[in-house]
Amino acid sequence: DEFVIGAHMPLTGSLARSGQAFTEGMQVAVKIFNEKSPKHKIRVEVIDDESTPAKAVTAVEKLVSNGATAIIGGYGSNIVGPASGASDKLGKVYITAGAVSDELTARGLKTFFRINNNAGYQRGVETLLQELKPQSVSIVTSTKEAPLLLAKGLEESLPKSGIKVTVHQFDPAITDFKPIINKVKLQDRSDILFMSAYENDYVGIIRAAKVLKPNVKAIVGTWSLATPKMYSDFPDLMQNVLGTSFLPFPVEVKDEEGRRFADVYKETYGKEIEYLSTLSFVKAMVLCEAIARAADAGTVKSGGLADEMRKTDRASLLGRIKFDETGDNPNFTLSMGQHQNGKIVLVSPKANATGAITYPGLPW
Amino acid sequence: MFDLILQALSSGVLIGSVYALIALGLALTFGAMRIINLAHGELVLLAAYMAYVVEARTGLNPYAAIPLALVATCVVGTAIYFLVDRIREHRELNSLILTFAVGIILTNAILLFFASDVRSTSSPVLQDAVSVGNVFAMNSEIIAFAVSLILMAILWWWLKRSWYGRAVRSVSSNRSASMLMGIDPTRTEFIAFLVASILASFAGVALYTMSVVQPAVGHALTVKAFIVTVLAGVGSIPGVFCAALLLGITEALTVTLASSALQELAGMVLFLLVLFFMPNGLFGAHARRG
Amino acid sequence: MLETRNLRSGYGRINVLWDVSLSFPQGQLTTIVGQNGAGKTTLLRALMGLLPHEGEIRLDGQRLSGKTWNLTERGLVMVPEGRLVFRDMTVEENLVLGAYPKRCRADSRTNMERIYGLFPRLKERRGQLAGSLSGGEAQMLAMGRGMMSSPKILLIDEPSLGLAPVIVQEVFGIIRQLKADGTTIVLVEQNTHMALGVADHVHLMRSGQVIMSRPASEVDLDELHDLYLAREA
Amino acid sequence: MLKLENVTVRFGGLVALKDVSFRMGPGEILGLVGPNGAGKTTLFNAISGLVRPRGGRILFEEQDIGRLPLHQRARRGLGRTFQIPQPMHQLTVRENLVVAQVFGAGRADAARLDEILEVMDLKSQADRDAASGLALQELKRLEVAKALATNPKLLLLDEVLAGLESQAKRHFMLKLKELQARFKIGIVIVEHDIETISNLCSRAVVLNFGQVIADGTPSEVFRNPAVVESYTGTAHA
Amino acid sequence: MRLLGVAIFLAALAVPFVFGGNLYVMGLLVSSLILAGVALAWALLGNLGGMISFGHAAFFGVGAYTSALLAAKLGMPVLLSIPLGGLGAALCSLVMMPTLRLSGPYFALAILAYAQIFRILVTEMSGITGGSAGLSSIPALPTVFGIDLSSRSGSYIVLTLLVGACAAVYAAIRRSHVGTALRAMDESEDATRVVGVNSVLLKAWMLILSAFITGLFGAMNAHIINFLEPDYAFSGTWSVLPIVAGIFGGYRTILGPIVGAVLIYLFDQVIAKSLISVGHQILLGSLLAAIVLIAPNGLLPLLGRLRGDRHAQALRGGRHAQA
Ligand SMILES: Nc1ncnc2c1ncn2[C@@H]1O[C@H](COP(=O)(O)OP(=O)(O)OP(=O)(O)O)[C@@H](O)[C@H]1O
Ligand SMILES: Nc1ncnc2c1ncn2[C@@H]1O[C@H](COP(=O)(O)OP(=O)(O)OP(=O)(O)O)[C@@H](O)[C@H]1O
Ligand SMILES: [Mg+2]
Ligand SMILES: [Mg+2]
Repeated sequence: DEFVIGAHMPLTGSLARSGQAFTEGMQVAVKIFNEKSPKHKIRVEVIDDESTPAKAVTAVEKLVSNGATAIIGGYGSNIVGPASGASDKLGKVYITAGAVSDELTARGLKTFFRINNNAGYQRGVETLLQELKPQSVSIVTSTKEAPLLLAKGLEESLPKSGIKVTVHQFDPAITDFKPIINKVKLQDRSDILFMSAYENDYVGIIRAAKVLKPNVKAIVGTWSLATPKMYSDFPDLMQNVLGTSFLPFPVEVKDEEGRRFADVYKETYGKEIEYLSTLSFVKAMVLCEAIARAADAGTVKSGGLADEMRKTDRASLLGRIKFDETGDNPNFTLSMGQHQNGKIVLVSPKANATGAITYPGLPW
Repeated sequence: MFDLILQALSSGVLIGSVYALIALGLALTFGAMRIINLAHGELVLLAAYMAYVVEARTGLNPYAAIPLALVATCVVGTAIYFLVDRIREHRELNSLILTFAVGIILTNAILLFFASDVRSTSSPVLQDAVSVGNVFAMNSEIIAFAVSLILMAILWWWLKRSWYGRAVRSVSSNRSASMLMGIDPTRTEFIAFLVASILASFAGVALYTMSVVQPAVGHALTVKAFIVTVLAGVGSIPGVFCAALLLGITEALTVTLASSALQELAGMVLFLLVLFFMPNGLFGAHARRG
Repeated sequence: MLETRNLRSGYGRINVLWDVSLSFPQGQLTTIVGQNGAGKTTLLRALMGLLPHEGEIRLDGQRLSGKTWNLTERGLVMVPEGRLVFRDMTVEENLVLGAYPKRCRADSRTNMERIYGLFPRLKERRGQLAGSLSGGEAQMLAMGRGMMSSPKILLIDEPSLGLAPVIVQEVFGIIRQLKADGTTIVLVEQNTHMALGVADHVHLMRSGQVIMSRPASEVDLDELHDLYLAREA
Repeated sequence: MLKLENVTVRFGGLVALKDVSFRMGPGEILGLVGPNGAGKTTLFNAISGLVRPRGGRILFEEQDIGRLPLHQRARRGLGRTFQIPQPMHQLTVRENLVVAQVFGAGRADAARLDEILEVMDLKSQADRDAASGLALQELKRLEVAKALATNPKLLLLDEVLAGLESQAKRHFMLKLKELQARFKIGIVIVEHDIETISNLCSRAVVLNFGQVIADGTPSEVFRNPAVVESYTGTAHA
Repeated sequence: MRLLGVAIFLAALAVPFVFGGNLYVMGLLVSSLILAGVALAWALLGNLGGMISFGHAAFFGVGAYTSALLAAKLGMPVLLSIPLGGLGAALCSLVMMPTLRLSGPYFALAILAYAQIFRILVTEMSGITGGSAGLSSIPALPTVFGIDLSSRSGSYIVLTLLVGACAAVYAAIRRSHVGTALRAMDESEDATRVVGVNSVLLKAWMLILSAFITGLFGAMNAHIINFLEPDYAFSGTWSVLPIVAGIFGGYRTILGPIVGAVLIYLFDQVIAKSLISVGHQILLGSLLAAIVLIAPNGLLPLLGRLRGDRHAQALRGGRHAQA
């Protein structure tokens, strides 16, 4: 029998970049699932939510009225919030990998699941910083929701480990970062420049840093930074830059699933897997498996899917996935990778490290 | 502190000169035809993507893309012009919708062709720093600054002194009177549009070398350019330059002296203040009489 | 020689000119008179290609394409009624634009000095925006601008409108001079007294038609006014 | 009813009006003449509020109106026309008048409106598409009609007669006299035709370079050598 | 025209009885009606006030935040907070009064600048507004007389009534002398003022009214999707789409913006999206370009002309270029 999963993704608009990567990871997951599952087949129906909440809500309603069994959410807490609310009203399971706000899980929705959260990112960055033991950190953060959340969290937690923190917020419209970096250079004189932002901002910030050469020891960022793509697009900006990552590059995945994912992905899209597609792959896989289990138990129609989701407990490329009462995945942790001559080496936490960190290490 | 402010001023001037470059084409079509080309930002973006194509495919310096960018923007600019020229009623308002529509089409076409990845030059030479004392800038910024100045001077001369330039201004002032002077308004407007497209291509390549582009930024570019144009006052080239620098410097100083999150706010407040105290922009003269 | 044959023209759905056939002989001054709304201005606009028309307009036997700017290039120039100046450009820029046709660009400096000589007021106001000129000053500007291109045929619409009596005298002096220089002139004027003083030919229009054409020497002012009045007839 | 005291207007460095003073009584028809650029239109603009004088006072019915906004001056009974007609383009002729009547005079009065249309010869045009399709002379008549519709006590007419064929001009002049007599409207009229001023006005004020150079009956004024030299060129009786 | 309006209104009220069960369709209609309301308010300002605004997002956002905060933080009943949202937008239009001195693109951009300023202020005042993280769990519309207004059909009915009411107010103003005077001011402001019209005051009222209506719909939207964040509430979409809808439908008519908004939204979301999944707006762009070229006065006047409608012709009486 065939099940339909509905997905709303920001294929156009400000989040289009993330939407595309998400869609790719998800498609690969479904493809792999269908290959190995003889009984149940899954089909995804994707609707562009145009990076806006109202259209995401409409998309969810349309997907459900088209017979979707469950919904895979797009990107951004602002959009996932209302969309998952709508999905809950319709009694459909909703899973996302692109919304980290704590408010989402505080709503007490029974159908809402996510595999990553702000706490995980924060932990990842904290671990690295505790290992590096800098005296001071300058945080340059976009005023967008997720980056700001992370920055605020770090601003609170890092001083507890004796690290001095200065935060510089910037409006996403800004393109010239030299004045900010100059403040880091002349006023903060920090050991580490931490960026909580998105790709276009990273490029601008690192470029400004490369021009002004502040006396920092490392440049650290978060999502979508330690990716092979960033290195191939901007080779002379990325050397030694650190960012969150799950997999080293070239991919050395130990487990079968990871290898298969990398292969199919490369085959389908002609490129290496990326941070966002990995997240999306895992969430889609988890959902597919839960659907299969519920189908076996015959409880898909009677609302058993949410229970099956809650029973999920498996290892994945992202580590262990097990949802708590609120639908969150408290085990979500990640590693920090460093660009080293076109490779991405996992350097933190120590346990996962695939190589030694270059520290101090800068792109210039 | 002094160093900070100095750096902010220089950054402001450099970024301002690019704002000016982006705004010039818009100011020209606005001044010449009273038509606000809402697709101007997309035209600039198109040129930037041409630079990307050339750099990524051939490994050449992005400036080598200027001929290709010229062709692309002029072709699209021509198409826009002929569409606008077909509007028969309420030209000012309808051209707004028409060019907006073209902007949507271009944005989405770029999205389809180039996906939504962030693009910018990877050439190390262009990103290298030059410094004067404690003030730093990228090579590409200096080049863009120079190009901007040169183009502005040429354009200023062209509008003020050449017969075509005079024709452009007269058509915008009074279409039928200009016909009586022996000016073909359609041709004149077309030329103005072409020149605007040429300016857009330079602006696009400059943008690609010093900043990042994404399909969605076209609209923001238009708005920025438009704000500069209005700040300047209709049809004033020196006005565009001053307004753009003023905006750039205000933004940079806000980041340095206050919070970077307020940069956008400061620009807008500046814009409103200028408008309230000089309702026709910094350099706009306007005859009103009973 | 400029001539029209069965010319019809008007505004949108409204037709104003009905089968106007006229000729304006080389080097002579033809005046067109008629009551308000007779269609005199409309005729000039149609001649200049500013309005769509049916019928023929010929210049030296050649049919005109109707593109205003080509006509100007060929020496057909109009001084429009109603102060059609470039309001947001200066007086001097307005004058310079008058010399736009290629054939007269070289002479624009000398022409401008000549016009400043004729209208000293314009010289005083050379840097002022034309939109802020007084009504009479704008009228002078329109006249001066028309002369900038040394036209072969000059169509003038109500040159005395809004001018002080002294200036009216001067303007007619200028018109006389232009005629003496060999310019073909078509003059539309309400001040029939002045117009008859300079004209070679007179055409009277009423309701979009030419109802009388005569050499000026055969026209008597009183008779003309009687014909004007015949509107109720 | 109207009294100007040392009204001065400048545009940048240019002094367009300098210490202009005169007064006029109710129901008077005053001719305002002078060479081109003498400042006649500027004076109208100052009285009706379009330009702000640098100095001097403008008294209308004994009250200083120099600081009032445009629309309040209109409501107090100041009507004016524009030398270059400025109809309300979007509206039909009738709607033009309705607006003037409702906002200027304070109430709609269809009968009076019809009367104005009749007087100004605009009946046949009244409900045509939009005022922008009128010829120049029709627009000028519309200017006067609009001003009349505001129920003015004082009417400022800027070259409304220029460009009229002589018969029509005579006709128009009769109408003005009739209006003035019937509604007791004071009229200030700018006109370059000496004959017209002589026939129509009981008094004339001559401006030159922004200053009053003569004030008196038309025949006096037009004999004044300063006026002859700067304005008329030849002496008129 | 008026009959047509009433007929459309009645037909619109009947829609839930047909499609009420289909959440997707009703959701689309609800969104398109929100847009229709804003488009109507925009056109009111553009047509009557003669002011083309590029920044109605300012009013939309302020209306939304005012109502949402009043309801969520102060516990005010939603049906009360929504009009107060409109009032909030109207109040914030008061600080825009200096813009009335500006005209054309100067005005348009000044309003846009205000929209940006408000967006940034709301982002920065995170103590009250939740900053960029936004507000979630905004109270939904209540149940009145047994009708659950928060259901899709309920919201739809409320919105239809609201749009209808606003259109009626608009029509009443346009018919009045004030409406004629406002129409007159377009391009002939001095001429209008010298006949005794206080143009600044009238324009100010139009700005306030337009802001109020926009705020009202912003507030409705907030309570319908129960979520707000600055980027969304002040999104350029709320400035641009109403313009597009207004001009598409015919912004000098009352029905035009409403019909335009519904058609454009449905076309983009239903037809275009099903044809092209990424970049479906290409079709929207092409449609817009086509309508401007084919029907420069918008769709409704075009239809009117096809039927030989006299009213539409009067609207068409554009200014001929005066040679
Ligand atoms: N822009 C216009 N749109 C529509 N009709 C017009 C327009 N201009 C003029 N008309 C009409 O055309 C007719 C002729 O007008 P025209 O201006 O040619 O008269 P004229 O002989 O020049 O009069 P005058 O002596 O007053 O200048 C008039 O009946 C007028 O109503
Ligand atoms: N806004 C302005 N800026 C500069 N100069 C101006 C302005 N308005 C008027 N002027 C000048 O002031 C002088 C007086 O102009 P005004 O229009 O009052 O003259 P007028 O007496 O009405 O002349 P006409 O009989 O030609 O209409 C003119 O020389 C004119 O050029
Ligand atoms: Mg005429
Ligand atoms: Mg005057």
